[in-house]
Amino acid sequence: MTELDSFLLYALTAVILFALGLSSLLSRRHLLRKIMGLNIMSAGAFLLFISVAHRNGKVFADPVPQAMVITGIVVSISATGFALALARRIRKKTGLTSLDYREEPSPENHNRP
Amino acid sequence: MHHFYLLMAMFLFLTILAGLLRVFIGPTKADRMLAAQLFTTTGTAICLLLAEALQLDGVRDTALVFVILSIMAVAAFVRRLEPKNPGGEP
Amino acid sequence: MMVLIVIIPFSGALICLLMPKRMRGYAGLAAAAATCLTVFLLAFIPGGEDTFHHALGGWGRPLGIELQADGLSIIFLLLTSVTAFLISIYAGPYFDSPREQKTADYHFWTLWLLLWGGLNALYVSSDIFNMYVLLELISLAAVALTTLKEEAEALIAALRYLMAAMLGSLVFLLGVAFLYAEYGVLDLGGLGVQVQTTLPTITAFGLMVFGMLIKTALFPLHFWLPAAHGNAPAPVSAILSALVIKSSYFMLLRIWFEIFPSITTYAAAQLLGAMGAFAILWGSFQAVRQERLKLLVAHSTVSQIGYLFLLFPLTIAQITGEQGASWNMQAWTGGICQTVSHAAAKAALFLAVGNIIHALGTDRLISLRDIKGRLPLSVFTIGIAGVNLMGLPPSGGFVAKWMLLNAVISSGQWWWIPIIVLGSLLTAGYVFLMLGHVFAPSRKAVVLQSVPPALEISAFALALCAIFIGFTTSGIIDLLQMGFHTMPMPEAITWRLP
Amino acid sequence: MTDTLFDMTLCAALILAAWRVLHSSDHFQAVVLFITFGLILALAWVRLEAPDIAIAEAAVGASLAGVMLLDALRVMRSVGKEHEQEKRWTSVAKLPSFHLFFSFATVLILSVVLISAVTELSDAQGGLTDLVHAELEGSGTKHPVTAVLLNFRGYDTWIELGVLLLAVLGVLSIRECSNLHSLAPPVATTIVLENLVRGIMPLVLLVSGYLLWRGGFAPGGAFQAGVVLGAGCILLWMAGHRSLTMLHDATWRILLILGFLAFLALGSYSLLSTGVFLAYDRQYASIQIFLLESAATLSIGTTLAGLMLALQPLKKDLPR
Amino acid sequence: MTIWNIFSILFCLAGGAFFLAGVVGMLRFPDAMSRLHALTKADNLGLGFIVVGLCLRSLVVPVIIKLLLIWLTVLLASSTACFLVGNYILQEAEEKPQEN
Repeated sequence: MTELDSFLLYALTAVILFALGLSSLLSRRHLLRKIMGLNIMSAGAFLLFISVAHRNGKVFADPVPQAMVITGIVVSISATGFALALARRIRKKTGLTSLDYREEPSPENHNRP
Repeated sequence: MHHFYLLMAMFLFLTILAGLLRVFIGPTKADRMLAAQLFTTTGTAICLLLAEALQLDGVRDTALVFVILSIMAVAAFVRRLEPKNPGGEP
Repeated sequence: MMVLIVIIPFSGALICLLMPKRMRGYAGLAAAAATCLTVFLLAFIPGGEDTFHHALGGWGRPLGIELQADGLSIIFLLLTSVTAFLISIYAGPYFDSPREQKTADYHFWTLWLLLWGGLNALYVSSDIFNMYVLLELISLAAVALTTLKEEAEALIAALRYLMAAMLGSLVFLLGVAFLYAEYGVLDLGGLGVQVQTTLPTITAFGLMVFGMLIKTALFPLHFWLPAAHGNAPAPVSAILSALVIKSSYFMLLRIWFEIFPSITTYAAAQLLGAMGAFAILWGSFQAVRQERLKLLVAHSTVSQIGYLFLLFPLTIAQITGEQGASWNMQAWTGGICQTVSHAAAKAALFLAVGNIIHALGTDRLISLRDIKGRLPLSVFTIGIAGVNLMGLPPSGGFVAKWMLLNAVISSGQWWWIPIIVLGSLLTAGYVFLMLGHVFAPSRKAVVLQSVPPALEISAFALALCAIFIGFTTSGIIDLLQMGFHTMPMPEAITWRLP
Repeated sequence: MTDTLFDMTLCAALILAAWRVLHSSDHFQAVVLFITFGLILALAWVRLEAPDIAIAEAAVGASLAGVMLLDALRVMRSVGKEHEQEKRWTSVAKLPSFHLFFSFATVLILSVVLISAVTELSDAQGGLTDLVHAELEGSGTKHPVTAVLLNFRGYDTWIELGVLLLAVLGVLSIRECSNLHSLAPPVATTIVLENLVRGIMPLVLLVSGYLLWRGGFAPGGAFQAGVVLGAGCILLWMAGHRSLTMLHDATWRILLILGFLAFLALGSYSLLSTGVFLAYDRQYASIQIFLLESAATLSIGTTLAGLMLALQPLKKDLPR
Repeated sequence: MTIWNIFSILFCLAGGAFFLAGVVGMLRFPDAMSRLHALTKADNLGLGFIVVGLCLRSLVVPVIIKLLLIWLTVLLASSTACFLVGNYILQEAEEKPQEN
């Protein structure tokens, strides 16, 4: 087996991970599962970058995608942290763990700005 | 020698795959957490073997980071049992 | 010079973070004024060769990142700075008022200046990964601003917004990965020259466009927008609707006309146009049915975004021989005028609605009658902004729709005509719905809270700007003729004035 | 042959873990699998010869994200807690089936397109590798990834530190208190964990410094060091150590912005002296990069710790 | 192939055997407490043998120091983790005896 095949293998895995994450984001209701889905999507995108880096590299994998992925990991963890904080706050305020909800009409609700 | 260490790493990796079964079937949370703890150690060993097989020194640092932070997940896990915080969620 | 438009707002953000609470407003306003001034200096003071080009760190592309500004960047920079400055003037007294005292404590100014810096940086960026990071910056700042309102509705809307924005960025990032895999460069110029019609390239194109469509909230991907824009504090709604949406639209223009001009097709452009058409109708239809003023305005955004997408079909002719036709310029002018005038008008509308909420304590349409002829300036602002959205002369909205109609007629794509006309009629419907409630006889005596004059004046100034844009069309055309920066102009967008 | 076999096992494991993360019925199981997924991903980075990313992933994917998720799950699962408002929100029991059908179809089409696009990717060795290596000499660092992160694309790194700052400000703006000063002291835990952390904390700091120093010539650098530092801070807090809650508000703020500010200051300095933003003096490049990296490390560490700590109870919530 | 290499291979194989034992125990033992026991074997001995094997292979002082440091940390961290989980299991059993 050649080097190309390992590139193809990882690149295929990458897009499959991306699709799996997307399916979870779209079809799971619980917020934590959605956030995990987003994380797996980003893992897929990063894996595609690094498989390309590995393909491009001779002695050492291409540093530019590596730098981009490191940037991406940090961006992704900060967005995850923020999303989790929002989810927890929503849980605390409304008792909801998903964004699919019905709002019961209440008299107080009519005067809400 | 390259192949021996790689095969060894792969063998350990297969033990992780087998261990995943424990995570799937549980039944208790503690079981699942224990399996994850075992994976961390196995992952460390794989990193060390791969560092040797691929001749990448930086990978040993990965193993080092794995082990010093391995306690975190467990520590977060057992926090569940503590007396409830008086204020609860902020 | 060019880096300053990024450095100044970012420095202002840090200063605001370190300041004691009561000083933050002044510091933020000063930073806003400085940013606005810098953008004007950049745009109007003639400079040397390097005015509109800056290789960061001294490394040129493809290794480093370059900042470059073209006519399109200048338009978006000016639009952002004028709107943003007026919103900043509004935000100061708004967050000082007792009703919003709690939120004033939070980091509005830091978040806002970081967002503004991110917008400026995006408009001069010429590197697709840099654009990804900036988009994340903009999204996170926008979501954080939405959460300044502590109500559950706002939080839920913010989380939905965050997820949609992250999804958009990730899809965009995957497109970047495909492009790097295929061509090994990240700068717009290098990509534009190299791009060929291969499956991975087309996939990258689709992914990047789709990601930006989610962020621009084009129908049917607008699911997150009305709640987010409708539940944020007034200045934040204005920022989101007027500016943040435009940034991803700007990205679409960049992607469409600079990276992939060789693989955009008639069919793809028609598809975008059709989505725009549905957005126009669906958004205005929903707006007419709303009971809350802010939600009405938010749905109006969904609909007005639709007009922006008519630009895409109108710049690509069915027969390839006709490319570079004369209506291109009209379509461009129309699209850009729509962007600019919508930004000003929508910001004015959200701010005026903010004034009404401030006075009344509610934004239910039915309660509007209780303002009883007070707040004349705010009501007048709503009227002017409404004129703009409907596209009545004399206003930027009129020029935009007129130009689009012209382009539609001369390109022979007649099927857009009923959409534009019907959209304008529906817009008239919801504008008169608002105004009708204002002038209806009041039900009861309500004690109105007094509205600081700065709030009313800044909203009114924005509405005047929207009118004024109608008279600056020639300036916009001049700027557009500077063309795109990174490459010789492709066939599809070489235009001449008729 | 061995390599390919290893690759295939790794890829299969990644997909299996991801699939189970997303489609298992039990949330706790999903979180544990997510941690495992992070671990396998780190091994994949090792295999793809990207140790820099492996280090970051080991700290982020396998530890930090796991801790955040476990903590969130603990809060979001607990039933019977009082809500702040009256209960007027009800979760819908099930998603409408057309929604499921629609998402299934979307994912299916997308996968087909992506898979066929990937198989069409050329195997040509392109990319910017050669260019990076050609310019490495004058970049002030010997490690290509650090050179890209801090020098060639330092602008991205600057913006990205801004994203981190924004995330923590965002978290602060949704709680009841806009600074990190007013945290309640952590709950005491067992003496065993305390002792372990007492022993391991110096090691964490050592490793963080070591990674920062290594970044100049080998895998490592500000990000890895910062992430390890942040994880260490969280560990310290989880073990019931009070030091973090006693930091002064101003200290928190300065630590949070330090990295972003350092880039800004250096960039402005070079803008004034040479007219180019974020350009390094040739002879001092390595020391300038090291200073930037140190500041970034502190900021990243504080931010990640802050993202977690900001979610914890406030001082004023405690009974007097 | 030197004598060091042969020893290295032997030690690594021994380590692998312990990991195998650990995972078999993890799968076959009846309850969480006994699985805990299996885990400690793999952690301490399995990794220990592999570390020794790799030390014999590399014979470079900094690498050996790093490897030993890793092993020592694992010893500490893993025993603490097991204590915490064991404690958790006991408390859980006290609180809800009916739950498995």
